[in-house]
Amino acid sequence: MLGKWLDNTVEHVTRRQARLTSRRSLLSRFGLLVIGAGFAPLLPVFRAGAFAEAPGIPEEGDPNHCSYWRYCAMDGYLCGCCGGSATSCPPGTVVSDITWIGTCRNPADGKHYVISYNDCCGKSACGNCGCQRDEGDTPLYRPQNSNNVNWCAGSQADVPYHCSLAVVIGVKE
Amino acid sequence: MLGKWLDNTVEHVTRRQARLTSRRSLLSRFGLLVIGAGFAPLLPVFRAGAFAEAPGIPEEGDPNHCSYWRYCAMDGYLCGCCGGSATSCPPGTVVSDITWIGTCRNPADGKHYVISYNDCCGKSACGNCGCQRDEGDTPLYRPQNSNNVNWCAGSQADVPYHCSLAVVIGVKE
Amino acid sequence: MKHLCCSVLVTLLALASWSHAEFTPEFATVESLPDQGGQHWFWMYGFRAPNMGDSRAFLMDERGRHLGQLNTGFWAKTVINSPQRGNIITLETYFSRGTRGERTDVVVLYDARTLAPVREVVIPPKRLNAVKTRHLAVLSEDEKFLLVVNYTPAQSVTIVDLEASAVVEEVETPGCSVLYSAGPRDYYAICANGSFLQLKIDDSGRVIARRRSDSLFDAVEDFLTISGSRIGDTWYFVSRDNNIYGITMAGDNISLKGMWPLVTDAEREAGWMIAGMEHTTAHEASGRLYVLVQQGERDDFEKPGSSVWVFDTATMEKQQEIDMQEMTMSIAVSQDEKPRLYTLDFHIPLNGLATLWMAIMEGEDSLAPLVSQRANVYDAVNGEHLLSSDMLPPGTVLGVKAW
Amino acid sequence: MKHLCCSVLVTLLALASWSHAEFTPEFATVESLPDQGGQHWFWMYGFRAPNMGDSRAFLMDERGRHLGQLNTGFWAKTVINSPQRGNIITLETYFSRGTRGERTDVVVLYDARTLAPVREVVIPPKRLNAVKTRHLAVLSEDEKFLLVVNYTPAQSVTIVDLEASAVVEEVETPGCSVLYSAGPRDYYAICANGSFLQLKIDDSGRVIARRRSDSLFDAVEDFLTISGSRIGDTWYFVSRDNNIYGITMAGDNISLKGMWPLVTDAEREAGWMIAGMEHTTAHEASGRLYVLVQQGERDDFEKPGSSVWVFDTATMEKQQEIDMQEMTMSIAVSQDEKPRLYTLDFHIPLNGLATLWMAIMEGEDSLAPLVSQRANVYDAVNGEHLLSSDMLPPGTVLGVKAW
Repeated sequence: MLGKWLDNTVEHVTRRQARLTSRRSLLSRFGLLVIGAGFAPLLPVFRAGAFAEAPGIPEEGDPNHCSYWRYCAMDGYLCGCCGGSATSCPPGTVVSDITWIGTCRNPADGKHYVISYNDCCGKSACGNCGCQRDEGDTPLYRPQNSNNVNWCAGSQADVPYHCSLAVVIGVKE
Repeated sequence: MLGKWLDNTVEHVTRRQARLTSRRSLLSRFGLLVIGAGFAPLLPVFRAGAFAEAPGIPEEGDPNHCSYWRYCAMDGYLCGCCGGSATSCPPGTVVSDITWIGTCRNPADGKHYVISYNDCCGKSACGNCGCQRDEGDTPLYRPQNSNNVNWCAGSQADVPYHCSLAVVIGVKE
Repeated sequence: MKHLCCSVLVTLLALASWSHAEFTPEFATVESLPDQGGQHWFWMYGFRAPNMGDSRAFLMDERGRHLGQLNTGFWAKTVINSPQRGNIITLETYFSRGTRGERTDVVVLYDARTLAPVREVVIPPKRLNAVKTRHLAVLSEDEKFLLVVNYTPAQSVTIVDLEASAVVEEVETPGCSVLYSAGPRDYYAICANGSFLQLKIDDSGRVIARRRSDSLFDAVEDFLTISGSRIGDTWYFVSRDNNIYGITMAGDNISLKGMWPLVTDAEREAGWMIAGMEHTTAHEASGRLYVLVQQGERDDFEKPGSSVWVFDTATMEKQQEIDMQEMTMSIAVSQDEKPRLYTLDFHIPLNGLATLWMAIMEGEDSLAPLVSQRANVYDAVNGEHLLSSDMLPPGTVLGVKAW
Repeated sequence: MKHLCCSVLVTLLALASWSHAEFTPEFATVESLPDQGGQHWFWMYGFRAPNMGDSRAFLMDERGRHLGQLNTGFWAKTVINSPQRGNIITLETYFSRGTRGERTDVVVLYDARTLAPVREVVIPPKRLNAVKTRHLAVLSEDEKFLLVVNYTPAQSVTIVDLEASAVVEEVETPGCSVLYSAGPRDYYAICANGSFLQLKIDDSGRVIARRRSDSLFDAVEDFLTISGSRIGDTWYFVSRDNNIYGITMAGDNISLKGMWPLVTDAEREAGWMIAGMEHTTAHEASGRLYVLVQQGERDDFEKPGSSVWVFDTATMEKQQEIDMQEMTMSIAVSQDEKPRLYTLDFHIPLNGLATLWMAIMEGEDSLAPLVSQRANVYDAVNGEHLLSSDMLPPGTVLGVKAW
């Protein structure tokens, strides 16, 4: 069943229930709006070379799409849509020194990897490819695993947040 | 005929020409986008008291809509949608001292009135009810009648532009 | 070189003198807010992602129309009404070059009638930049002190004396963050291990006691979210595992008043869970607690809510379910006798068939770039939907509160 | 109080050491731009209305994807490539409190490979804030001086020595504004009476001559728009009454080379007229002038264009009409041998039927809040549409230019 909000809208015109797509799927897609209603999604085109950083990690999926496996605890704009990649900051920004940590399952090998979600800092928020997923996210009083913190705090560039990376720093055997 | 841009879009789905609305009308509505794609239009509800300022001027139309007669040379956000009115700035802003001048015909009495488009300054751009109409607009090198200038320049608050008024300062007999 | 300026002024005067003898030229004026007089005004405010450098607070009137705005700098999250002072208080951050250069944090006091800034206090440039909007600063009950939560990433609290326009001191709060009031001079932060840290200040604003409580919740299996709401001396929280916690904070005393399930087993089975950002609010006089919920999956806890459930905190029984008209991120209730429930919502400015058509043909992702924001207002007693507000200019905000 | 910081770092190290022996952790890096090497990169830039305090310039690659961004402060309109310096030069304005407080105007030099600011020159806080984006500043051919157009509302020009990082002087230009280059040390402003004001500088940047020409166009009946494009020593303008003017500006000499109708009588009858904001661009080597046009009514001259007409400036004959894919506000052509035409467009992110349905059922006004912006790229020789770029984050910009 469509979400209540969509029902209400549709009802005004059709006065009937529509059964097209699951509410859960719909809401999960809207989660990414938290960090930017009206953000601009990019075409989901695979970027050659985007996986070059860690040849040991088998990869699948589009690193410029929120559904990519590394983004299971992502909350921000994907740097690959801002002039960088999943592991590199766009020109003119700096990498945040400390950040939040998540653990995501790689569908290509079934292993769980430890992901460091470093922010890129020093320019205003990119606004492209907003993505929010909250696996393992904790509240502000447990910041190490919280994606609600502006992790540019403490970086060389201070709090101006631009976009977020997903860097694999460990594997859980 | 719909504009070429709309044709192209529609063609992909329908492969036929649609004849619904005039291109001119469509483009004139899109003119207001210049000062804010994605701006938020308000409901066109008449504001009681909005006309109280000059009881001598017969009025008709909605002062919170771009089609209102006084806005014939408007380029900006209508202050009536920002906490002010067509002749009053929203709280916390200041009126620009000098500004551009237009001459608009009042449909209620057929007379032409001289309009001073004072800007309200000192807060960031309101973003509501963007409106661009260019009757009598001149280029930047003839600023007196140019709506392309940020008229907050020289105001007490300097260039931070918030919204624009349409104040009747004269009538042409 | 004033001659252009003067020539324009002369033109203005000339035009005015062309006028018909009986014509009276209008004059531009500046509004002040009308007497608030118990009207249901409310704020929508926040960082306006991705325009974080242009944070704003939008004041809306009883009919949901724009009354005015505050400009609150970079990644601003705090708007506090200070009725005794006649001020609105904000926390603002600026960089000398917008997004680079020297950082300055200020407490700004706005005149509550003119919405113009009247005074500011420069504070250490350390305030926490978070996605959430509440409990990042607390105004003392007498409106004399403002306590500001810092994160650099060292955790601390800055105490500001608003009368003296001066910083009193900065105290470390290692392992603890956000702040809740527990009386005139007592405040509690939540700590990572499930305990609370008390900060007690004296009448000069200095911290005279800093004590850590026992652990009051399971910080591993059932986190409290920070969106707490106060009724009397009890703060009500919800938890990640969908329980309601009542934690009494009264001066030096802090204790767990109780823990109740937010959802029944059947509701849990059906996927009912917490939702959104500021997902609790309370009406103190009636003792009613409002919680924003949704049907979702485990990690959806910050996704938009579809319903607000109302609990009587005397019995902890659910009294009411209010269906949301749109996708709700944050909720707030006014404290008067005919309270309003304000919801900060995502809104798709398409009609139903166009929405459906886009969702089917282009996929639901295609709707995301279309979404804007506005508030909806409900009768907080009977749940009736009263109105939808003006839309906001583009840029996501997450805060809503009553005047 | 660094212990949290350190504890996180320790955690990182601990996590890394959990790793499988053969696993190599990744490290976060920062991109530099690849060698430009003649690729068709382009900028979209401007004030991002209504987020004027968060002005930006977006650099796009050959495929229309984001390469990087500059943050350019309040109401920024100027982005200039300085290839000899290896810099991008912008004009930026800041207020000490975002939208209030002390104003500072700066010329900022960015490294053209890292897009990081490397140097700035503080200039008098007077630069013209206008809706248009071009001809508000000129870089001298040797890239030593930048001339900045001011408006306070007194009109003047500030001359900046980029090598010395210093302001040389400010000269009054009463009644005249915007600037066009006429050689290594000569510049012309347009004046309200249809004449031009020459500013001649010496090798230290000081103005050594300031002369006003005769009137070269009818400043009452047929204004030039300021969107001029240069081929050799001739600047081509279009006028409000839809004529093309060629004005030769070569050192001390300025003269009207010719005036030709932009539209035939039949085209005029059909409503063809100028459109958009930056509505001319030229490919110097081929002598082709591109003009953005639309079918509209008298006062529609800044409405979006639907076609670009290409004129051979040797014969002033129209060679080509390029239909626009979307609603175009500004155009720019690259100067290489296989030139691209970049168009800055409004884009409605709905499919055709949904657009149509909304237009019919809700009225065309209903589409306005949905509109976003992106570029389209055409082959500037044969007019073929090559690609649509990424969308921009919300906020209207009006400038487009080749790298």
